[in-house]
Amino acid sequence: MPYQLLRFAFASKHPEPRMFRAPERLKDTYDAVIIGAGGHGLASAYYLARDHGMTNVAVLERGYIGGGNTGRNTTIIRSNYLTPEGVAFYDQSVRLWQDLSQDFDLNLFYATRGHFTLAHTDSAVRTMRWRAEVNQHFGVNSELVGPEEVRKAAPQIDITCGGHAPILGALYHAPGAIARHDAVAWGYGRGADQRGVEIHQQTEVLGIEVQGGKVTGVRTTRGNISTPRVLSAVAGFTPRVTNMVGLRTPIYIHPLQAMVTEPMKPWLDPILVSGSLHVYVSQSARGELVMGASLDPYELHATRSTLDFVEGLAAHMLDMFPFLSNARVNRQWAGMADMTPDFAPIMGTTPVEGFYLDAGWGTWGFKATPVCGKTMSWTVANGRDHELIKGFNLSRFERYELTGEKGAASVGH
Amino acid sequence: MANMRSSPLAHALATLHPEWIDVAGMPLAATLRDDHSGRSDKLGVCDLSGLPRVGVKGPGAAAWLAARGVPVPDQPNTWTLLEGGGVVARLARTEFLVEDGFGGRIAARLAPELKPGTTGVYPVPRQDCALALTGTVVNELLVQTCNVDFASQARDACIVTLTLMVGVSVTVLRQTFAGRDCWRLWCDGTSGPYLWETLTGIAAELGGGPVGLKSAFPDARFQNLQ
Amino acid sequence: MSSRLPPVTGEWIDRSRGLDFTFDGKAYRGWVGDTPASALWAAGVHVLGRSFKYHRPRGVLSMANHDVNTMMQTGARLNLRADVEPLEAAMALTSVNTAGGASGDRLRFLNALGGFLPVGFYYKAFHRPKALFPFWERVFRRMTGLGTLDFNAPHIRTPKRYDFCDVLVVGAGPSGLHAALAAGRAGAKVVLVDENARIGGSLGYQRGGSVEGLEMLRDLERDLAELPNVSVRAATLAAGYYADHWIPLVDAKRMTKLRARAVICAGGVFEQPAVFRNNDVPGVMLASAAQRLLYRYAVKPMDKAVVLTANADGYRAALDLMAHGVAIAAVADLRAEGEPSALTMRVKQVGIPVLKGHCVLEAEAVDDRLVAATLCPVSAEGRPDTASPQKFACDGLLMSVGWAPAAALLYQAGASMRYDAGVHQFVPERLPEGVFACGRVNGVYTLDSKCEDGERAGTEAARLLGFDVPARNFSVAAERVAPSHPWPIVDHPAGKNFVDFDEDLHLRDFHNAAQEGFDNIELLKRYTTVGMGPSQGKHSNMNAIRILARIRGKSPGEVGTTTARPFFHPVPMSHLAGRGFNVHRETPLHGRHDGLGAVWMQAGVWLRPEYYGQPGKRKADIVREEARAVRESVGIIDVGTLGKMELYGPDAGAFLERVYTAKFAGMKPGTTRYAVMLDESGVVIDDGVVARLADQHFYFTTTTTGSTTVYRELQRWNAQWNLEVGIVNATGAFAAMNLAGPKARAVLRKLTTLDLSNEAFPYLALREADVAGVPARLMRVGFVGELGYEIHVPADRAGHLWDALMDAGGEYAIRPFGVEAQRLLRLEKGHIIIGQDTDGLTQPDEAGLEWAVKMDKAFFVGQRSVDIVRKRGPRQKLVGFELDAIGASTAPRECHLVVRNGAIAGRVTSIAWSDTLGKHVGLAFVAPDMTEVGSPFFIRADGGTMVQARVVPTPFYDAEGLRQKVVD
Amino acid sequence: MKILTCPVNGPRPVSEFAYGGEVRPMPDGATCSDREWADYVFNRSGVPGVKIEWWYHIASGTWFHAERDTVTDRVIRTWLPG
Repeated sequence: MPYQLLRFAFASKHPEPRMFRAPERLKDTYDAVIIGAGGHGLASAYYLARDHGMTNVAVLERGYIGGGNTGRNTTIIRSNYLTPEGVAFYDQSVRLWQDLSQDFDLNLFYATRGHFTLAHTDSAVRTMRWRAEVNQHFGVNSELVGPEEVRKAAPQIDITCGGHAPILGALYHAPGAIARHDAVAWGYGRGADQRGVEIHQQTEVLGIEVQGGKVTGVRTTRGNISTPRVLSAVAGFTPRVTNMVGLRTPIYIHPLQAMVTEPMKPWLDPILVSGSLHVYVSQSARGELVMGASLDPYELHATRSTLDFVEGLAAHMLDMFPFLSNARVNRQWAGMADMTPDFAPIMGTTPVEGFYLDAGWGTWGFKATPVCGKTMSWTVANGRDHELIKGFNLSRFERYELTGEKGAASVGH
Repeated sequence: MANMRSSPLAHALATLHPEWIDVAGMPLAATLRDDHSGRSDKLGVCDLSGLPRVGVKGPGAAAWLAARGVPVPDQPNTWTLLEGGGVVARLARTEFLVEDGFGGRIAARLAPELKPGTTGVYPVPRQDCALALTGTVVNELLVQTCNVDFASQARDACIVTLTLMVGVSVTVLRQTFAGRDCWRLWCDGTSGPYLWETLTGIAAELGGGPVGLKSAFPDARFQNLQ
Repeated sequence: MSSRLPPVTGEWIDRSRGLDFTFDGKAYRGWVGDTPASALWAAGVHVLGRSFKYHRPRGVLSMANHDVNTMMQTGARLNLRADVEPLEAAMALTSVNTAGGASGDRLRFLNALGGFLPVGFYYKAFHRPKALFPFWERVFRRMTGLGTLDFNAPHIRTPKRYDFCDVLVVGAGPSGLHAALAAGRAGAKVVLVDENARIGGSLGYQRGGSVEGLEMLRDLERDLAELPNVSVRAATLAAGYYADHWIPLVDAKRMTKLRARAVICAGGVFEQPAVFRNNDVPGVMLASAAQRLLYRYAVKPMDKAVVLTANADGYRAALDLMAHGVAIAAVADLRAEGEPSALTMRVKQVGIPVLKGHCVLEAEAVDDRLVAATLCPVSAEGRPDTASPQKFACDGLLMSVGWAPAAALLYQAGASMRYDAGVHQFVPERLPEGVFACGRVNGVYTLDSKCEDGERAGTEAARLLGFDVPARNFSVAAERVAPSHPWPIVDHPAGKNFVDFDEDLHLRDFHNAAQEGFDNIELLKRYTTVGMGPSQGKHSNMNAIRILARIRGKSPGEVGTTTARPFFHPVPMSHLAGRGFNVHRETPLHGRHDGLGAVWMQAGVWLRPEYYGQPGKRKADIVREEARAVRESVGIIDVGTLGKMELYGPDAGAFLERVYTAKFAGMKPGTTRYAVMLDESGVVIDDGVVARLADQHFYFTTTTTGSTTVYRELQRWNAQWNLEVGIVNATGAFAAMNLAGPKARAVLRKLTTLDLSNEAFPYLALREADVAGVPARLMRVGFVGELGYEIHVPADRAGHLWDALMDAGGEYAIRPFGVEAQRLLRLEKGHIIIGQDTDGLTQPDEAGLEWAVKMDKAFFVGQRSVDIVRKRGPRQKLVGFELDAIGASTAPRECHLVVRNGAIAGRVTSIAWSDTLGKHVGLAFVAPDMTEVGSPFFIRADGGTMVQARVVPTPFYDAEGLRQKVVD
Repeated sequence: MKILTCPVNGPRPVSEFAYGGEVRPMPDGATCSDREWADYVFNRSGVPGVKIEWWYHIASGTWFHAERDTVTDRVIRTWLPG
């Protein structure tokens, strides 16, 4: 038994302090205001305080810590993207992830499981090779493997997928991992809080003051604040916030759903993704199969569930794993995904001075949490885009210089 | 011209040991080896793809048909009976499907008249997989394959339904065809084999299956089609 | 020792049909109608499972589908709920998540380690040293998880079905039955479902020693049976509520997707446990569980019971127990004033001590079975007075302290709920249109009121739907006494007073979590995992809310509830998946290809021959042979999967000019033209050939995968432009085959009277003629780089034509060729494939399609964007290349990268070995400054080998284009 | 499952339809600036609220307009364009 647990048994009172304070009121002025206490917002706050010494920071959250997409995603972490910009960025993220539990002294259950993106058509095989080549070019551990490798990692899989979508190969990404999503927000939140950042839950932003093209303050349900810097890290709520500063973006919101089975004894180690079958699946430490599919087909700013989602996903799961017929789906849920035309995020400075955007995370925001915090905090502190996110600036659209991640993210994960 | 045409289901039917009958130049199954008596009364799926058929769309389509004595349904998604047991189905607003029954020659007559060139009257080539569903448990087959409440449709309303059935776009209506109450189904011929395989598979579970023309329509006279 | 009672009126078991089964290896016998739990309880087995974290023994808790600690497995069926799953013959049940069975579980030592494992302990350890975490993760994974999968279990395909009704009533207790009756009598088509094996709800088991309820049930059943428009479905779960009254009904066999016009939720309530030390030991159960054991399964739940209560239901349960020979040691009522009704007298009359204002301080177990309960006075605030506890020997303890609404469907429907302090329960505050609630879920408990409330809901639903029912004033009286206690919770310094049995959370865990800052309901849930176990909080959420409310000094209403997401109970994947339909399309030549040994590949929804297999021959060799046949003699390929569109009308030419980049208005009938389609951002999305048949009649093709979306978008454009055109998607109506090779003309000549001479029918021309008696559209095309005729005919005559062509080609050894050979042939010719040689961002100039883009038109889709992008210049260019060295082993493959000075400078989009040319040729994207013909570049092949290539002009083969124009 | 009412085919489950995005007027390419054109091509009004959208009934090939609240998913009305 680890020594860390001993103190629990021998303490008369639970020996743990609050992870985050609950400040009673907002201050009048902050050096920076971060909207959204999800993983991205809290990571940005954490690194602002830790790396840039900016501690007079408020994180404003209309709900509760980690209650948005941070707590709703399927927790897959990988860096096998398609574009040089994407690969370099996510590679940095994975490196940060790997030490995060120790950095926080909080166990995030970061578990390296290996990640297979299955190819069922020869054009998918080509795309996988493309990704593997780009990945290897940047030193990311990623390779195109044959169906036998898939079978080795997941011996139970029906390699023909019910006879109508045989697996021809896969992109194998050994560092692919999963983690306990909520704890990521708590870890960043605790770290930021300890360094002086204020986290205000149940505090909704009503408006952002802009004067002469510069951000000057924020109006909230709990009062007004003056600040020269606002970072929006609100995923599915991005259009509402950009609208407050009159900024137009390509972001559109579609729900992304997920579902989970009852727990079962461990059998599936790797993370499997199939673009053709619209499935991604991993088995959590609790033994549940955590599964997702593709985006919902139309715009909706709500997290309702649909039955056709579970029906379709279950059918495809049984194509891959017919023996799951008796396994039961326990729960389904949804998040609001902020999509972009090129499936790459929108990050960094904007035409409004002092207004920074961390958005367009679509279906892949969780895996970017640490590097977003790193790069956005640098950007906010320095007033210009961090090197790693230059390719993701909002201005790329009017320049027609899109970042082509579409091929890598067609299924979301 | 004899037997130059083949049904979208020709390949599937050939495996069922059919006795063929010529329907307007297309061999259809008159009988199938395993089509035991009574199957079509329980639940039969019958290929009618060979019936003469013509499609027309465009703002002038209704007038064009009317001018040729075809009874044009006045409401979108309704149908009227055509002389000789066929149907005129109005698909959505300005598109029509005209199909002869076993005793009719109207669609066959219209086809050569329908040439491109008239503004507002546009030929729609019809190469359907056309089916008839017969028997007492048809509704069970429908509710297992389609999210439309067919059972509640009033018969005298002559409704045409354009919907999806097991993922395929279909046109559905209920008629008395060749003396038999049945549900008629049309889909693109290239989706036909999949639809056929799916429907006959479910039908078999429900005590029915594929049937030949002679068991589906015992009262029909086929000779004038040959 | 059996505790099965003599026959009990209304019991669900069939004593004429015995069932033999085993549990953890020991043999038992039950009856049809039993559940594993009832049969085992009857057989004197009380440890039915182990808890998730501490591996504590657990027995019956609810008998109502919340007893997730007693999940069992038989064969491939895992995680069966032993409290409700119908018992079957020969079940070989084992308890899930134990080491060595429920009673001998070797992991029970974990119970003693509870102190080391407080809430969230796993966040606080195991990550240091980092290298050890994978080990710990494996340990965790082994410890968690419940049932075990059988990888040989078959793929179960269950037929799903759709159903439609006017009013769905969920829950067939007294209120639901009355609702169904009222709606049914109004003429509505009603479906009444209940998840229990039989209908009746509380009428069947909450009897209070009387048969009145049972008689009412019989009457209601009879009344309903008289209504043909009411369908009553027991053992059917309404698993969730989805938009517009769309409800999955799950039974043992299948899922029925029901579309209702109105939904009445009469799902009742879940009985809630009291929280006290050792409230989980076998023998402690909800009062309703004991009543279910009694009346459904005729099982005597215990010999001697203590009843802990805070409502009238506890007294009724005591009477029920007594009526079946259970001794009642004591009734402890949490309320200082006790039960105001006559029930108190009835209990006291038989000599049972009633201790008002008392709680259970702790329960005591010996050998995993309850032996005694310690009672003591409790203050109004819930503080126990431990000065003089009284201990009662007992082997059963009933908890009857309150209820929580089974409101999941209401939440999913978007209802808002409020906390009603009159009943100490959340009740609906605002219901969405068409959604109704009645009975206990609505805070209505008194039997007469429940019936009235049900009738009200049924009537209102029918009226909403327009059924002719007179309006009536319903008066549903408010409950005079709260059926739930606001604080059925007793602290104990030694803990083990469980709030969540799924997750082994006891009271202290909640205080500790709040202390760490997880003090709103959502964070509390996520940190403690309360309500996240398989029973989804049915017995734990309400107490969690009460605890948090007290910690925060708020009311439960202010604390609020968490979202209740589908499913209400877990649903098997097989039921959700159904049969699993896999839509595909086949060209009319499918059967022919099959007969020729086609090896199929998927192309979107289509199946296409990749090549025609021959025994003993390798794919690569066959593909080369197929290609050679085309180059040297004649081949034929089915291209019927191409999208095919008819376009009619006076504005047809103008329409095409708007959707494609080229010009068409001036095209002469009888000619064809290559056409490229862009999206609004200027990206190449499709290509094809446009043919003009007549002034007002065009016929054009799209890519195989693009046909559906292209047709759809064309329709949309025209819905905006309102040009006078008619568009027909004729993809399936026409079959198409490409007859190609130097002998193509010779073959065709045998079958048509059309003048095929180069002058009469030149390259890129279109002709209409009969071929083999079939009316056909013929286009002189050159995709594969030889003399070629693409022949389009009505689909029903495709087989006839194919046979005729194969016949006619016999003397030239005509060979059908597949997609793979076609890809090679077109590559030799330098023709691109949209989607392979372009990607989601490719502009026409980058793909070498400048020539096909006519900027001097007024408008075409994407034009303005091309204009903008041209100012910037292309980011990459597609070029033809050949490899300097010949050697298939090191040859790059498609999507290998072009590398310059260590940086990515492009990628290979197509590459193949060409027998004809005797070298590897390919297409690659390269940087714009690397396009000069003859300039070398490097491709990184497998294993990092750098392979030198050289830019060459395309076409690689027959650059002058003489082959496709060949004159015999 | 959500029900959508096609102006021609009546109320049908949403699975019978394809979504076509918000109805957006195209600027005149001849007179607008590059930036205005790029704004039209890429940017969307992602703010939730009542929007007029394109929807397509697959089986009948019918495009129509729907006024829909993108927060509640309530469809206020549907009609044929033009």
